[in-house]
Amino acid sequence: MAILVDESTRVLVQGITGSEGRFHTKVMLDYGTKVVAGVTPGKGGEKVYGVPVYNFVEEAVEEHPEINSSIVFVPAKFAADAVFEAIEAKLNPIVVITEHIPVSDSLEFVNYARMKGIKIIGPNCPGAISPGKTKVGILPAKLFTKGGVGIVSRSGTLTYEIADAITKAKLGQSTCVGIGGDPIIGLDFIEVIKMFEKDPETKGVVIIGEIGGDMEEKLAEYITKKGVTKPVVAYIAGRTAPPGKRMGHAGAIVAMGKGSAESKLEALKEAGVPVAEIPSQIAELMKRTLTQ
Amino acid sequence: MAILVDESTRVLVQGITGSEGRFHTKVMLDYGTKVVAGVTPGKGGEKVYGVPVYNFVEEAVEEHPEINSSIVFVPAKFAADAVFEAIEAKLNPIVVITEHIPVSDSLEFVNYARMKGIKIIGPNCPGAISPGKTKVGILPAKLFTKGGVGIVSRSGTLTYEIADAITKAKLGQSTCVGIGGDPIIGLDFIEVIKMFEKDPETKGVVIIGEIGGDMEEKLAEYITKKGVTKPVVAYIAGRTAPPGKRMGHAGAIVAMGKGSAESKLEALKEAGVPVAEIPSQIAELMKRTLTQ
Amino acid sequence: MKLHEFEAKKIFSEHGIPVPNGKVASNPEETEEIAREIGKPVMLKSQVLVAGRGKAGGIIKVKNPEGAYTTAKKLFGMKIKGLQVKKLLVEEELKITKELYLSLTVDRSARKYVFLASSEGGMEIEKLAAEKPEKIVKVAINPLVGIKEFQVRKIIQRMGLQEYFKQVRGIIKAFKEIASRYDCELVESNPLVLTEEREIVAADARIIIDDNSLFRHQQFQRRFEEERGEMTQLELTALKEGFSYVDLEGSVGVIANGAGLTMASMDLVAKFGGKPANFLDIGGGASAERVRKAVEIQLRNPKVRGVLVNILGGITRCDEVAKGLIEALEEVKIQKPIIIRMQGTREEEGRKILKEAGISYLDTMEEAAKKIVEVVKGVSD
Amino acid sequence: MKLHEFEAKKIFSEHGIPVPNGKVASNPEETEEIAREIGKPVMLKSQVLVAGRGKAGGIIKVKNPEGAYTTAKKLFGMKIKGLQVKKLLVEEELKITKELYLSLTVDRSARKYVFLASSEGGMEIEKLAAEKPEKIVKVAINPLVGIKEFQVRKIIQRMGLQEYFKQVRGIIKAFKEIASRYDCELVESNPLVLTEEREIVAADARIIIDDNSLFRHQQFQRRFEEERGEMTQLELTALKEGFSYVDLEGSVGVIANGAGLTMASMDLVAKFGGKPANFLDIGGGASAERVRKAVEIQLRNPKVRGVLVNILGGITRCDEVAKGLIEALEEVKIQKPIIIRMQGTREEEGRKILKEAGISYLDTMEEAAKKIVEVVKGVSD
Repeated sequence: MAILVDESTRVLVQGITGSEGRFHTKVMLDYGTKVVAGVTPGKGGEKVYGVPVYNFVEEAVEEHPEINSSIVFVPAKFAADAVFEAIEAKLNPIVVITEHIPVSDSLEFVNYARMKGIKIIGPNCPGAISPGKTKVGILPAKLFTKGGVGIVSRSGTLTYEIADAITKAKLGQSTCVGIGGDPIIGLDFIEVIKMFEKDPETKGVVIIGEIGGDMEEKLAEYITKKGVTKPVVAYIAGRTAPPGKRMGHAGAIVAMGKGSAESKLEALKEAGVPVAEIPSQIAELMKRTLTQ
Repeated sequence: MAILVDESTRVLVQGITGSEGRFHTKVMLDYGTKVVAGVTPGKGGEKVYGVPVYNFVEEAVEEHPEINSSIVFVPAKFAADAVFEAIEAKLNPIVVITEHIPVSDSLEFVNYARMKGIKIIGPNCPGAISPGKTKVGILPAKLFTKGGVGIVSRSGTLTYEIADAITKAKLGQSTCVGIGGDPIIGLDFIEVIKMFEKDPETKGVVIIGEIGGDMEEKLAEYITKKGVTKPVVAYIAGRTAPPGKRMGHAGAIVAMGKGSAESKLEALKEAGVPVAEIPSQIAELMKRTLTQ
Repeated sequence: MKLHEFEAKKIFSEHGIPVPNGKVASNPEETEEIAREIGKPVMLKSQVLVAGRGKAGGIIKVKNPEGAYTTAKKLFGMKIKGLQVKKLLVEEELKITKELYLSLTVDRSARKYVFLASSEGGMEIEKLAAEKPEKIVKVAINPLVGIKEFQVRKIIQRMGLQEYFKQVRGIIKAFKEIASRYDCELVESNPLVLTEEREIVAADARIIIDDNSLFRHQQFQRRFEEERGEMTQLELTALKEGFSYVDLEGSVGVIANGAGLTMASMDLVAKFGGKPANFLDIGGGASAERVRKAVEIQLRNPKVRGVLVNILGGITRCDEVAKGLIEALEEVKIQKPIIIRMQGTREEEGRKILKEAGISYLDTMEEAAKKIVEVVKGVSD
Repeated sequence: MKLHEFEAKKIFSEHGIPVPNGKVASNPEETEEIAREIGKPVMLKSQVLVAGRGKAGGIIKVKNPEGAYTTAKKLFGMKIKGLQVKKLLVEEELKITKELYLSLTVDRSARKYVFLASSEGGMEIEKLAAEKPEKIVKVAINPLVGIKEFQVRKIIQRMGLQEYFKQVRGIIKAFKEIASRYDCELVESNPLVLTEEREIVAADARIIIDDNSLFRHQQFQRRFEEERGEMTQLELTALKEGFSYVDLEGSVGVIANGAGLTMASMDLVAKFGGKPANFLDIGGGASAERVRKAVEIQLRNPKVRGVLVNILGGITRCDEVAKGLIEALEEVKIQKPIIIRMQGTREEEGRKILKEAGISYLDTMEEAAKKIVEVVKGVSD
């Protein structure tokens, strides 16, 4: 099992001939990810580490009908178009690594994909890994091991930090999803936690939130109202961030009185979710909950 | 059972204070349809045959949460907006009686509704009736009786003609759906026939097609490829229509070499669907097929 | 509503699509003058809203202004498929390297806009689709998201115009903008051409506006009401009364309520060996007054030798229909056989009215259609 | 990117939204002249990109041109929240009957645009939302379908402006158009006012453009790079190097890779009793050169008494980080304590480099944060 990506995932790399696309194609192949084809307009016919490159997603999918998901490294200016192309080809999920995509673009393709039942991971995200199965993303695989903890996070490196601790605590991960640091992203905490609930491999879930928006508050509300059977622990970054400033991520901003760390901490605590004070506590908290 | 509309249907009438809306509200109420509320902007607070009128769909649905479907009599200029309002309120199905809606408007709301999983019947249609249960439309109820024949049609009066014959043949109808005479409509033959396939009350299906478009050809292809377990008989109007002319319905036109009656007749016959030469044969054909 | 070529080209030009240098002339003198202005061989293109005007001799190339005058004189005297030539589009002759095809229309079953494009243009798209379907690329455009860059790329690649990417991209985008702005059923250039000067030019231009959207396009609505392209005088009269009406070749006038029922009535007439003279749909809930007008239109039509009236009353009331019928017969005083089938709402009342007036009626549409064919045959034999 | 009020009002006006009669002045003389032109009492509004400029004394009403001169002289000498007043917007004083609120922004969790409107304006929307949430109407707009008429009606009804339907409808539509055209995160008028002359006027105007969309808005992109509103000099320098950087109040410089990790490092410093001086995210895959620059920025900042470097190498390589660190220390020659935590890709190589240079490092971010707080406390005590 695992969620979103697993051994059945066959990947198309959009923007495969760019430096990031090329580099991570290699890294994903090395990990064992089934990277089947790539797309860069005008570069059709080339190969990247043996992976054939096409001009159009449609062409790639015609040649390789087994392709069922995409990872997008296309520069921000052209990324939305690439995502639409993947949506039209019904690839699912579509992992959008690209940072700095205009919000108006994301609003369009995220709404379109959601109405069509296609899952977008990102934009501005590290992707997803199901250790031992596949990786569709840029997460450093060696920090992850197969196990029972599902991680869903708005952050990149902080996720690796916590995943590493979970690996060291010998819990391992079922799937780790970076949902992205932008204000408008395809998947939210509630949707991912619902998937983890249904996944038999996942025994507990780690939420890594940060300031900005109200996704953590919405999750807390969901947990209170609908309940979650698996243990959930959380960490929220940005307690000391001043209002009105973007903290690295476009989405990490306390604006118009919304999105402060306190609000999120309070909401999660009220929903009965243990919140770690420091990142290293997460692994310990999870271990304790799982062995109770 | 029945399809699309049945005893659980609770209807909102949009454009209830117009002459058509008012008249058919009365006729539907007389038939036993559960018309719960109506909407006309600026007429909130009035009543039409005892049915309360609201300014907004949202208001009506807040006051009467049991409302689950809508019928739209709003004039063409404003009809698209009314349909969007019904879609946002998640009413399903939405029956659009209005004729002369611009195609560009229909394209928008039909695509939006379809992506949201909401069924639009019409535009430019007589609606649907499940005899003995409910009627959400303008079909003359006395020609219909409860029975086993499902009818799906692009026409209005021609449908009544055939339904009447089926009634007189003591077969009766499970549900009769007029899907509309416009080039762009919400539901097509294939979608409706799939519903009839699943409906235990429906024993056989009558298709009433006409010139224009390729919905009949698509249905024939579907029947050939996927098969249909229940007997299907068809009638196609417009064999003598000249190309390039609209025959009453905006959608009844042979254009750019497409949509002729011959093409449809041939396709249906190849798919093994008996096609009546004259409307009165339909009832007979159906009776024969059902008693075989 | 079909626009004239010169109107479509004006819109094309306003949206940045290159069109041939040219002007519209209303008489031979103007034609000569424009040809002189252009100063090279020109094409004279009759502005009539029918297909195949080229084959019908409506498009002629002339070498000089004098030739333009003489040829224009002939063209202005011509009728093409029954329509008088009132305007000529006088255009420079293009030096064409390649003819291509590009259109934007509505795909009914996909419920999307669709671009059709081909590296081969000039012939009818229906013919091309039948003979070389592999030469046509079809790109569906979701009306909620518009055209995307990858779709533009695909169209251009399949037209073989990568070398002219920017120009063709501009034209594709302009097509979409024109379609949105004017609620078009069709925006087409056939052929779109590549010239020796390596320019992409819309040698022909067609635009069809959705009639139902004309309330948003007042400039065309007025024109639409004045001049309705291919319509005959009878069609115009019927339309003014608000009927759906189409002229046909035969001798049996057909009146019914509802498009499907009217078509079926027409088909039945043919089935029993007759020929429908027209299609007249009185719509739902017609009053006696409207029925009277419909019957009058039929009776006054010299081609009509007999009338079939087929009413299935739902919203339409049979008594109103009967009243209208009798009024029409009294008023027009033209004796032609009328066969009536009437059923449904207020059937009894309607039949009573007819009976009192000594008019007979039948129960089914099949009987009625058979009967009118017999009667009309009797009349003509 | 925040636009100045006068820029936002120009855009409002270009989209048909009524704004007060007024002009921008760059000095007291111009201010006086504009006040004379307007010929009645005017408002002098300091054009600085900070919230609360009214309360800070940046908006003053004056009765006549002479008063305008004197007051402008004071205002041009002022700093509001650290920002010099360089421009004044001189506007006619409106006779206000009612203050209202209208904005269009992005609803993150709904993933839609959202109109917020209220029949009560003038106060901060956050405050209104907290105190009288029932007074605010929220209408979500799907980006694929745009705003629909029923939504316009709802907003107007809830603002209590049915009497002014056409005007307000125009303003609502214009907000949507502005947002689409300029990729806005916020289009706001607070207050939007009803005047004694029964006109609806945008007394204030705010526009925030999405920074990531600036490549489509060259006229603002240039401005954005020149003048960054509320940013401090250090923030500007760091941004020029392409770092995510935010100035804070404390004394511990924080460098990490990745926004989440940097925030967590900052939070840990606070958790152990220290105060972060800033947030500096070097991003993924930083080269030695970039690390050097990041460390330099920290060392040259007089507020910084010690630096925490927290690297978890994924794409980022620890050896590059180590090299950059050493280069910076050699170059800057400012002695400040630096505590390093480094783990991940090429960890061994990186640690070796540090060891050879005699620089110590720790294994976990918690240890490192604790240590830097202790060290900085030692320095200051």
